[in-house]
Formats: sequence, C-alpha cells, structure tokens
Amino acid sequence: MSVAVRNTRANTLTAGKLPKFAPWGLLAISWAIFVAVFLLLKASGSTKDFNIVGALFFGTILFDVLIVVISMVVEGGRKAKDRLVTSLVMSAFIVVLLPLVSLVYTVISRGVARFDVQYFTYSMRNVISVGGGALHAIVGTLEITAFATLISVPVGILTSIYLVEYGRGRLARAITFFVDVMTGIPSIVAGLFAYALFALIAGPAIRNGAMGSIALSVLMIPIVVRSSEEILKIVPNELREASYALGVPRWLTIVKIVLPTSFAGLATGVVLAISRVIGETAPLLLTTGFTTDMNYDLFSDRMMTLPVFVYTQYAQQGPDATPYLERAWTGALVLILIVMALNLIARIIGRFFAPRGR
Amino acid sequence: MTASAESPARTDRRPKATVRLGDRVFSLSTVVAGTLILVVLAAVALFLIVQSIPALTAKVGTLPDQATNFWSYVGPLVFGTVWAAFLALLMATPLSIGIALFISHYAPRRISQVLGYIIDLLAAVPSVVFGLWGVLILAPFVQPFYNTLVNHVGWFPLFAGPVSGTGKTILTAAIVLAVMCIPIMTAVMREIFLQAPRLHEEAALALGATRWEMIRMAVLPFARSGIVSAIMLGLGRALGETLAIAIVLSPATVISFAVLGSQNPNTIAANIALQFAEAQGVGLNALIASGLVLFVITLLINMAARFIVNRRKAFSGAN
Amino acid sequence: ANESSTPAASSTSTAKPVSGTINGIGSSAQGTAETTWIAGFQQANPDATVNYDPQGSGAGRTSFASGAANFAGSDAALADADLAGSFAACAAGTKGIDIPVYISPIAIAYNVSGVTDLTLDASTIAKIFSGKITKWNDPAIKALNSSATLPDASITVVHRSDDSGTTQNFTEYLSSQASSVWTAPASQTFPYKVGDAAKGTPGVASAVKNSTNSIAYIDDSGATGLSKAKLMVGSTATDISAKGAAAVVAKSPLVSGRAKNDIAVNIDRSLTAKGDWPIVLVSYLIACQNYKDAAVGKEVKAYAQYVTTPAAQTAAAGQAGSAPLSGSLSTKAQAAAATIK
Amino acid sequence: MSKRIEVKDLNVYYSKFRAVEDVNITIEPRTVTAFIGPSGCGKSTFLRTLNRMHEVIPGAYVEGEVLIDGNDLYAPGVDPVLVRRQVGMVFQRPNPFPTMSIRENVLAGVKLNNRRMGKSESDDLVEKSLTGANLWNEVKDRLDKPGSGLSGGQQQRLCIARAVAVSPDVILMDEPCSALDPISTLAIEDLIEELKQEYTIVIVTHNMQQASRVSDKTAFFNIAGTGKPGKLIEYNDTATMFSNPTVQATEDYVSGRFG
Amino acid sequence: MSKRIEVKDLNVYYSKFRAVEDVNITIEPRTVTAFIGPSGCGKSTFLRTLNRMHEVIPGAYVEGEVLIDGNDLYAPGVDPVLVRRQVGMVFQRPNPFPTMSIRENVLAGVKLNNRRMGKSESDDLVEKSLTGANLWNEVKDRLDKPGSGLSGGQQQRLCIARAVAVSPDVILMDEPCSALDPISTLAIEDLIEELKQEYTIVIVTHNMQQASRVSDKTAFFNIAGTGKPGKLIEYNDTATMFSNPTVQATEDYVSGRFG
Ligand SMILES: Nc1ncnc2c1ncn2[C@@H]1O[C@H](COP(=O)(O)OP(=O)(O)OP(=O)(O)O)[C@@H](O)[C@H]1O
Ligand SMILES: Nc1ncnc2c1ncn2[C@@H]1O[C@H](COP(=O)(O)OP(=O)(O)OP(=O)(O)O)[C@@H](O)[C@H]1O
Ligand SMILES: [Mg+2]
Ligand SMILES: [Mg+2]
Ligand SMILES: O=P([O-])([O-])[O-]
Repeated sequence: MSVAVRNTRANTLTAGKLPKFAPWGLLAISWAIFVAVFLLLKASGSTKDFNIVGALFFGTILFDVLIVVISMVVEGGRKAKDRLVTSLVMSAFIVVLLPLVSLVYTVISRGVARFDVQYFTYSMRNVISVGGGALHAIVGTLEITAFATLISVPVGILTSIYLVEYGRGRLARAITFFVDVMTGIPSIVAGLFAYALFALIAGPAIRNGAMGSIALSVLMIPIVVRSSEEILKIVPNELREASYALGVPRWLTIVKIVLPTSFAGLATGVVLAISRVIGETAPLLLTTGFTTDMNYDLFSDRMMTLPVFVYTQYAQQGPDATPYLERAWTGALVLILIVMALNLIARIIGRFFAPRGR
Repeated sequence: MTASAESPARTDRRPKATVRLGDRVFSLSTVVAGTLILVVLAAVALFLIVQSIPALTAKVGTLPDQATNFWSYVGPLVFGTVWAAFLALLMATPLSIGIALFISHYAPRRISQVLGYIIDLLAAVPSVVFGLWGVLILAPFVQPFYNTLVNHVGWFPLFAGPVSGTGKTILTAAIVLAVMCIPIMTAVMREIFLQAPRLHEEAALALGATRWEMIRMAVLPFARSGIVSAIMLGLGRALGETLAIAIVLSPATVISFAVLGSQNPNTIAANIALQFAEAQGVGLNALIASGLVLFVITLLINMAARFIVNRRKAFSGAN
Repeated sequence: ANESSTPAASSTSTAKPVSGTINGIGSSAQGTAETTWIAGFQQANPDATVNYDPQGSGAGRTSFASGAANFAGSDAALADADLAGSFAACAAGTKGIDIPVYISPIAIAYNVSGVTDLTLDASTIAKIFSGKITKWNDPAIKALNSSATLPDASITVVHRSDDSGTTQNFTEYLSSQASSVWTAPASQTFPYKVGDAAKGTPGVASAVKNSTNSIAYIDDSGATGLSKAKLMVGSTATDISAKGAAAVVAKSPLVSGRAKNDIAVNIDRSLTAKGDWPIVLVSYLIACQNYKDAAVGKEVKAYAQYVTTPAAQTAAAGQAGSAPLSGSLSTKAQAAAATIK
Repeated sequence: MSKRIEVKDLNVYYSKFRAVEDVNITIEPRTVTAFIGPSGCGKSTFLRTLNRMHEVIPGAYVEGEVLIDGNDLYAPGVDPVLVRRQVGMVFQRPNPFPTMSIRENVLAGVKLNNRRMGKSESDDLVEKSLTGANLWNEVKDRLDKPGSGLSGGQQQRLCIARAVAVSPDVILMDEPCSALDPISTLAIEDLIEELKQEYTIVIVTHNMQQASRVSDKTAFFNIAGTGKPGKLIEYNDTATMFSNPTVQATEDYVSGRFG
Repeated sequence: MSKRIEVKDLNVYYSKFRAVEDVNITIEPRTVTAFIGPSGCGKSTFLRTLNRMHEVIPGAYVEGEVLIDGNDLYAPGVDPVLVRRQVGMVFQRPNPFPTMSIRENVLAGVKLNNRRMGKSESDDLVEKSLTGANLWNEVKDRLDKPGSGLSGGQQQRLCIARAVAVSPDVILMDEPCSALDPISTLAIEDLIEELKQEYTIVIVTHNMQQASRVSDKTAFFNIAGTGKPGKLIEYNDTATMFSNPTVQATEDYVSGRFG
C-alpha cells in the first residue's frame, strides 16, 4: 500500500540532488581537462615538459568552480555553499598533498642512490669525493637527540603536570604564556645561546654534542609542554576521583593513574617534539661543529649530525657534485626514516599502553 | 587540594589538610620544572640583551648595510620577517583548517587516520630538506607562473615587476614556510575540531543545517581559540625558520610588497644564518640584536593572540 | 669501517707521523680542498685528526683570534687591525701568519638558450652586474659577440646572498678594472640591488642552471656543467683556466711591511699577458708563528707543510678545481709553513 | 501544521549491533506521546530515527520505513536537511550555541533558510518563539547576552524556542527535563501542554510521573539484557498503560518493580 | 567495621556559592541511607563531603563538622587520604581504570598505596572482593582482561569490588545504577542488601522505587530555585517517608507530583 502511495504522490521531502558520484566524476573530468591543456601546451612548445602538478592543481580549482555552479543550478544556494565548502576542504587536502608527494618523491628518488651498506658503515674520514658514509652523522644525531629528549621530557612533562594538576594563579599563567613565547625562539638563537653559555664556562674552543642537546632542548621543551598539557587535560576527572576515593594520595594518582592513562598521547607528543628538532641544522652548526670522524662521546669533541651532514654535503660540493648531492639526499632520506620509525615506535608503545577495551 | 603551592585565595574557614611528604616532593618538582623554563627563557633574553647593547649604541658607519643606526638596519628585516610569515600563514591557515576539517568531519574515519599520519609525516622533514626542495624543485616550477602573472597583472602592486628570473622570491619562500607550518597547525586544529561538542553539532543538524552550516554554527566558534593557538604555533615556526629561508630566498635590503621580484626583504632568522659566518665586531652584535627584536616580536604577537582569545570569553565555547 | 685505515702505501711524506687533533674553521671556498688535504694528511698520519669547519672566512679569523680554532682558512689575509690584536692560541708576543694555499679562478657563468660562446669585458660585466645593462641583446654585449644570436630577453643577474670572499674578489676586479661603471667599493657583500641572490656557491650554480637568461660570478669549482664566458684580457678573449689564475697570483706582488713568514698577496688585476685570468681568489691558511701548545704547533706545522707540497696542491686541483701554487710563491709558502712551531 | 507519523518494521543499527528491533507504531497529530523504558532499551535511538539524526553517528543505519504524512523519510532522494526542518528536536542537556546571543540562538535555524530577514520581522519571530517557550518575560531585557548565561531550565526553554522558531511539524524531546530542577521541570511540562495545540510531540522520559502527567499516549520499550536489541513492548493510551497494561513487563516497570 | 556518621551544621560551598545549607543528620552503622531529591538540590555535593572528596574541586570548601565515630573529618591535621580509605565511594558512571586488568583494578586501592602484598594474599583479596561484589563467577576466568571490556553493570560491580577491597567502613554511592540496564540494576540492588551486613551505606538515587526497595532510612533534599542552596527537608525511616511524610514537599516529591 505504501508503495502505491509513494508512486502516485511525489515525496515532498525530496529535493534536487546530484547523484553520489557527481563530485568524483567532476573531479576526474576537471583533471582530465587540464591534463589535456598542459599536454597541448607542451606540444605547442610553450612549456618544456609536461606539468602534472600544474594540471592537478588547476584541475582541482576548476572542479571547485564547476561543482558549485552545477550544484547551484540543480540543488539551490544552500546546498551549493555546502558543496563549495566540501570541495574546498577536499581541494585543500589535494593541494597540500602535491608538495608533500613532490617532496617525498624527490627525497626518495635522489636518496636511494647511496642507500647502501657503505653508507651505514662508513664515516667520511679520509673520504674524498666518491664513497664514504654517514655512520658518524647517524650516531651523532641519535645521541644528541636522545640526550636532548632526556633533558626535555622530564622538564616538559613535569611542567605540564604542574599546569594541569597543580597550577593556578600567577606562576601558572606566566609559564603558559612564556612557553608560547619560547616556541617562537628561532633555532639559530637557541644555538647561539647554548654556545655562549658553554663558552662562558669552558672557553671559546668548546664544541661537543651535549651543547647541541642543550640547544635542541630549548626548542623542544615548549613543544613537549604544549602537547603533554593538552593530553593530560583530557584524562577524565572521573579517574582521578576514583583514585582519590580509594585513598590514594594525589601524587600517586598522577604517577600511577593519570600518566599511564595518557601514556600513548604523551609518547606521540614527545615524538612530535623529537621530529621537530631532529632536523635542526643551524643550532648544531654552531654548537657541535663539523667533523668527518666517528665520535661516540657526547661530552668531548666535535660530533657530526645528519642535518649538518646533509647541509655541508650540499654546500661543499666538489666540481663533480653528484657524489656529494647523493650523500646529502640519502642523509635526508635516512633522517625521515628515523622519524618515521620513531612515530611507529610511539604508536606501538601507545597501543601497548593504551586504555584497553572500548 | 592536598598540596597546592598556589591555591587560589583560599578561605581561612577551610580546615588545613596535612600535606604528605610524597605530595610535597612531587608538587615541588613540578614547580621547579616550570620555573626552570622561566629561568632558561630569562637567560636567553639576558644573553640577547647583553650581546645587543653594542649594536643598539653603535656609531654611524660601523653597522652592516651602511645603516645609520640599528633601527634602520633592522627595519627591513622586521618587515621581511613579518611579511613572509604573514604570506605563509595566509596560505597555511585556510589550508590547515581545510585539511583539519577534512580529517575531522569529512573523511571516513578509517581514511582520516591514515591522512592524519601522512600529514604528521610532513612535520618530520628537516628544514634543510625543505630548503633544498624549495630551491631545486619549487622555485624553477613556479617561475614560469610568476612570469605570466607579472606580464599580465603586473599593474597590481603585489605582482609588480621585474620578475625574478630564478623564482626565488618571497612568495616561494612563503610557500615553503606554509608547507612547513601546515602539519603542526593541522595537528592542533584537528584535535580541537574533533573535540567540538557533539551536543552543539547535533543541535545545529537538528535545526536543518547542512554540514557546512553545522560546522559554521557549532565547530568553528567552539574552535576559535584553538585555531588562534594553532596559528600562533605556525607563526612561531614561520617567524623563526632559518635555513630553509636562507637557502630559498633571494634577499636584498629593501622594504617592498612585490612578491614576485628578485629584490625581496630578508627575514631576521635567515639574515643571521647568512651573515653570521662573516660577521665581526658590531656586525655580530647587530645580528644578535636582530634576534632580540625577533624575540620581542614573538612576545608581542603572543600577547595579541591572548588578547584576542580572551576578549570574547563570555561567548566562548568553554563553559 | 674506514676509521682505522692503514696509511696509504704511496705515502709521500718522509717526516715522522704526528698525532693528535687540530681544528680549523674558515673559508667555505677552501672546503673541498681541505677535505682532500685532510684525507691525504690523515692517511699519512693515521693517529692525527684534522677537522675543518667551513663556516666562512670571517668566522675563521674570529675563531682563530679567540682561540676557538687552531688554524683558520680565509679568503682574505689578516688585516692590519687583526694583527694589532692578540691571538689567544699563539705564544706570547707572536702573531698569526698568512700562508697562501688555495688559488681559484672565478668564472662568469651564464645560461642563455642558443648561446654557447660569450665574451665579455670588465666594463660590460660591470654594467650587467650593476644593472646598467638589462637585456641580452644590448649593443654593448653585441659589440663583443658579433657572431652570437643574443635573445631580446631580460638578464637575470645572480649573485651571492651571503657575504663571501668570492664577491670580495669579483668586486675588487671590477672596481679596479671598470671603476667608471663600478663605483661601489670592493666588499664581501654584493653592493648593488640588482638581480637574484643565492646562498653559497651551490646556490648560485643551481640558480643559473635552473633559470634561462641568467648570469653569475661563481667560484670555478662550482661551475661544472655551466657555460662560462670568455674574458677580454687586454685585447684577447681568454678562456678561464687554473693556469691563468695561478699565473696572475704568481706574478702579483706581496703586501709589503709584513712579518717575514706572513705572505699576503696583493693581486694585480691589470695583468694582461696571454692566458692570464685576473678574476681570481687567493685563500690562506692562517696559523700561529709559534703556538702556546707545542703539540698543537707540531701538528699544525706538519699539516701546513703537507698542504703546501706540490703533491697536495695537485690533489686539491683535481678534487676542488683550484689552481696549484706555482713558482716562487709555492717555495715561499713551503718555507713559511716549515717555520711554524 | 502537525503531522501523523507512521513507523513500519523499523530496525535500527549501530554498525553491526541491532539496537532496536521491529518497531511498528503510529503517532497521531497534535498529541503528546511518551516513550518510557529502562536505560539502554533504545528510546533515544528510536527517537533519533524520526528525524534522521540517527545517521549522524558513523556506521549507524536503519531498515524499514518512517512515514510522515505518507512520505517516507528514508526513501531514496530524501534530503535529511529538509526532514530535520520539519521534525525539530530538543536534547537531554540544554545546548544553546555558546557563541551566540539569546536572540541569535532563537534565529539560528531560521537564518539558515532565510538569510534576508528584516529587523522587524526577525524581532517578531524572536518574541513569538520565546513567548511560545514561556521565556520571553525572563529574557526580553537581555536578548544580546550569551545564551549560556541562563539557568539550565531557561537554557532548555531557549532550545525549545529555537526549535519552534523554524516552525516544524513535529518536535522530538529526549529527556528534556532530566538535567533540570523541579521548578524548571514544571515550566517545561506546562510548555509541552501548550505546544501540543500546534505540534505533534514525542518525548522520552525516565520519569513515570512525568509521562503520566504530560502524555496522551505512552510507548513502553524494554530489552532482554545487555547486547540484545530493544523492543517496543506496549503502546497505548497513557491512562490505560498506567492503570491497566496488558503486558506483565509494563506493569512491573510502571509500578516500579524494576528499573 | 561500619561506623556511625554524624553531621553537624554543615554548609557546603563552591567558592562563593553555597550549594548546601545547614545539614544536620545522623547515619547509623550497618544501615542503607538513601538521599533523594530533585536534580541540583545538592545530593551529590553533600555526599562528597562525607569523604572529603568535595575539596578536590578547586575553590570548594565546607563549614561545620562531619564526625565518624566521633572523629571530625574536618578537624585540623586530618589527612584526607586516610579519610578516604575509611570512606569509600562508587560513582554514577562506572569508572574502572582503563589501563588496568580486572585483577589490577580490584587491587588498585591497595597497590597504589605502595603496600606490598604476596601473590597468594592478593589472590585471596581479589577473590574475596569480587565475590563480595557478586562478580567473581562472571569474571574469574578473565581476571587479566581489561576491566573496560565488561558490561556496564559488571563494571559498576567491579568498582564496588575495588572500593570494598580497601576495607572501608562506609561506602558512598552516587546514583550507582542510573547508567545501567534493569537487570544490572537489580544485581546491584541485591549487592547493596548484602553489603549492608558489613558496611554503612549511603546511596543517592533518583529512583523513588529504588530508594524504597533498598534503604532503611531516606533523606529528602530540595531547593527553592536555581541559585539557592539545597536543604535537607526531611529525614526518616524509608517506610514513613514514602507512606506518611511530615512535610508537604516530601509528599509531593515521592508521589511524583513534581521532579
Ligand atoms: N553511538 C552508539 N554506538 C553504538 N551503540 C550505541 C550508541 N549509542 C547507543 N548505543 C547502544 O544502543 C542501545 C540503546 O541506547 P539508547 O541510548 O537508545 O538507550 P536509551 O533507552 O535512550 O537509554 P537512556 O535511558 O540511558 O537514555 C544501548 O545498548 C547502547 O549501548
Ligand atoms: N563543580 C561545581 N562548581 C560549582 N557549582 C557546582 C559544581 N558542581 C555542582 N555545582 C552546583 O551545586 C548545586 C548542587 O549540585 P549537585 O550536583 O550536588 O546536585 P545533585 O542533587 O547531585 O543533582 P543531580 O541529581 O543532577 O545529580 C547545583 O546548583 C550545581 O549547579
Ligand atoms: Mg537516552
Ligand atoms: Mg548528583
Ligand atoms: O665563505 P667564503 O669562502 O665564500 O668567504
């Protein structure tokens, strides 16, 4: 019966509506149009080679326009606006994906050349031009970053605990404000500061890894504080209260309930902070210096780091630049892989410690 | 409230609780950590100020770039720093909001997690690599577009010629900066958008709002202060970025709004990186003093942001 | 895996191996050459380590004076003001000395489609780089290149964005040989608001490579793969050559009134013999005459001696595209290195 | 304005979990219908299927038909946005938009469709809606203050005013009084009594007394246990349900023997 | 183990706001006392003053005395941590610690206080507490599974087991069943009946039937309006409160005439 009703009388709740595949179809068409345009441009000789990035970029913009116009006609103004935002949001994503893909492609395609055993077993001692490796830089980066983490994480997490669990009043407000300010310290200033600090104590010739760690800590601490603070804030108060109600003192509640509950988030935050500083170059140039040799000792002598390695390989090419640039791009690739690995570890640890169940 | 060092103006009527040793030690250590941050910051500030004094009082002729005094030296740099960061955020903010919304409210949940991870990955790319990518890939790529723009809409002051032949303009640098800021901004905004109260989202939908109207009514207002802090974080990165700009930008000592030419104002941080190696005497002090100026800019901008966030507190989502 | 390599079989040094670590800071132009020398030196002296941090000449001289570095690499010799000051690493009463170790021609590199052969003279170069000529088909360029088809395109001038010895020597050449056009004094900073700036030699190289109709001055070691202009020296269009550069330096007088072992070259940019290339940079190794720390002195001496040997100079020429020291300058440099204590 | 709702063989799912099973019910126009039942039996879930708010939750879907004056809400091509304009909703916790003033809150839904509304026209609408929600007198002097500054009860009435302002046909209320104090509760109950003149009202309540006070008809839902789907057990005139239910479970529940 | 609670002239504040006014009440050992009253009248607030959980909220404080077996909880020098070990609490929403297994949850109160306990001793305690909470049979095979994997009713009983494990004298329960389905509710009610043999129990409930089913004595709280403080209106044997209350407001409330 209801079927009959529906067939005889139009459902008043329906409105003009584009089919579900419409946006995707349009996107494909828009891309195709601009791929064609750029192919023509190339054929006509006005551009040197086919520009896929440009085609996708302009195709996406064309899609934004098309979908709005069509939706405006078929679905009316409000829907069109909704479509506009949807398409813009999607476009934002595509537009950002373009540089990302280009970047990743560049690093990988140029970095694989030297992604070999020698790269991970050799330092640059006595290496001229071809060959050599970045073992010294990898070790240096790992040690310096680890030490910076060792300094920043306790300070950062304790501070965020202060802000979330204890702090009210003026000190807390001052810390919150100045942590924000601290995120704005340019990395090179952090390097200058760390160098000045050590030079004051040990004279101008001092260079060592620990100094670099201090410089990185200055950059890292505010990030750790910010992210940990947000994470600790979302630990439900219910859990704290449940713990207090069992007669557990406040500090044990924090240590044994709040921190474990937010462990995954804290780990992610720490990894975020690490990945933010592990690629810093300028402060390390000033503090840890430059060497071609292995050095395992954080507290004496120059130490190489991957970003400095990448930078100097680029900046100090010989007449045949290829081996230098290859080493540089492989260094960049290794750096990104290290951060990815850290991310992965954080996620695994996070999963392991994550609140279980629903 | 067993062990708060800073409890609010507490009332005397409240009985004092005994404070356990563990609590006292623990809370003290958190206070120490927090204070340590302030001490470090004060030390950085002190270092900058002490090192800056010779430049601030420098005699004519001792400063680089034939500047008559420190302020005329640092003026173009301040302009360049703010201008580059502004351009970068002009691009990064809408894109970040877009991506964050895409992840939080548009993409299917399974996909959005992967997308979030991909974006996070961008945060991990070191700035040298961004610099190299900017100068080797991006600049040659955009240069023809700049050419076209200058040729056709060169009358528009922003696109005034002559066009840069290398594409290493402030706009290119700003694009690199934007790409560098986007991951951190997106990460923060995404979290805020995800926390927008369901209650208000559903209220909007129940009134017959489309998805965008729902976002405008319930998500964006709620996220306002979060968006501002995300922008602040991005700004921090944009203002302080050193090596990427030093590699990508073609700088000159000018104040100019043209974004496609070769005479681009330099940024403070990049200028330090470029000149530090050869700087001597007062020149070195001038560089550090410019660092101090950058520090003060960051301070002011943060204060402004705080002011904006607090102004409409009565209408904020937090209640 | 390469850390504990045994001395190369063909070790040329007959001196007893030295050991220890010394640190140098300085000229980025010398960077590749230093890498070459250090490798050679360390192979001959397996227990010795030399670090060379190519921060820049200015940083090198400052660090050396403050004692932050054991030696410096510098594209400019110590100035009188420097010599008037004190040197923290040197024994009381002794100063730093300059030893020329690295000579490099500076090329005028260009990227103009269809043009493979370009000749310029000092005044045209000065006009291009100071913005007085803006088109490739300008009559002044045409006059020197009658056979080339020059496009009606704007010239993209590329110069260094960081202060550098390369800029210093380039502007020295122009301000002395085209002083009517190039009115700015020689300086480490590029003086005119013309063209695009790029960081470091590689930055300049890639800028030229990536943009058509561009031109730049660039340390010859970074100009591989780029077209290089001929220079009108006197009345001959001269190709850039290491030999021509070395010849100019060898024929140039030394700065007078310096300490006996302090060898600062006053490059004569006006030399016009056949093959001479006057746009040239001389870079020095700056060391103490006498070190406070004798062990350091011994190692710096050994290193400086190695660097000035013809073998090391030739090795650097191969790896860094520099010109080996020649003639009496080479002898003087070796002699000076031998006096370091 | 009010309309009849017919629900046929409705099953409601959260991804794989069937939360509500096989509901058949007809709700007459201009009546108040109360849904009662123990916690977790699917009252809210079912209520939200009546204006397609259910599908807002990821993975949620329904099978079956919901007809409003004969039009199936779930027919292909139906725009949920239009559905929700006709079927308004008031939630358990008052949720005025915190960034909007009282006035803006009332107009929030209206503005969506009718951007250009004259000042006097919108003033009229604000007054009419707030009067309809029994709130006008309390807030008329502070229409430009944030809505979140009101007390819970006032906020809830503001939400009702907001829902009423878009002139829907049906108003759904999910435990609208459970977060309110008794005085505010009474005010809302009075309001429901008045709204019934114009709208079809469906209300979920945990409070048996409230159900018996405000509703014309009552539907009792129940579940067999955790993880089982909720079912409509009995649906009848409220008076009958409370005095003389046909099912034992209903009697147990309304007499407070469980739940 | 259970103890008598005497409350004298208690005023409870949130910063400047007085939420509860002048409460005087004596709760006898080994009884179940129910607090009833409309929403917002201060039941939860008052309940939380009985184990000093109230002061966990910034700015919150009390005036007056709460004596447990004659010792004032609020006397100077009293350690709130020790108070809370004697007076346990179960919350409205079940809140097992999400990072812990069932077993760890039960032992949380003991372990978190760094008390060393042998394996067999702790096994005994787990079994005893879970048995006491009527949960042992359901979970004994999966003690190492996370507590959050249990159903709502099981979680709530796990929380009760956790509270019982530290062997308190008094157990406070704030609407322990309001998030549970009817079957789980009955299980908890049965449990309260049993726990009463050993503990003094105070329970807040919105459900009048529940109050009449489980409690020996009932206290009725009310407020005059939003922003006013809550007051204890009447306190008496449950039977009397529901059949023959002395105050009109109580009668109105228990008979469902408001709230
Ligand atoms: N978002 C969701 N995802 C999955 N399951 C859900 C969701 N919301 C509710 N459920 C489940 O659906 C069932 C019905 O829930 P619903 O909220 O409709 O009950 P209710 O009768 O309204 O209860 P209450 O009286 O507590 O409001 C419950 O088993 C619940 O666990
Ligand atoms: N954290 C707080 N800060 C300030 N005021 C509060 C806080 N918690 C509760 N109140 C206020 O104290 C009063 C009593 O609240 P309480 O939660 O004790 O009521 P209740 O009787 O438990 O209500 P319900 O039945 O809804 O649980 C209310 O007016 C409430 O707004
Ligand atoms: Mg519900
Ligand atoms: Mg309560
Ligand atoms: O760093 P420079 O060698 O170019 O001065």
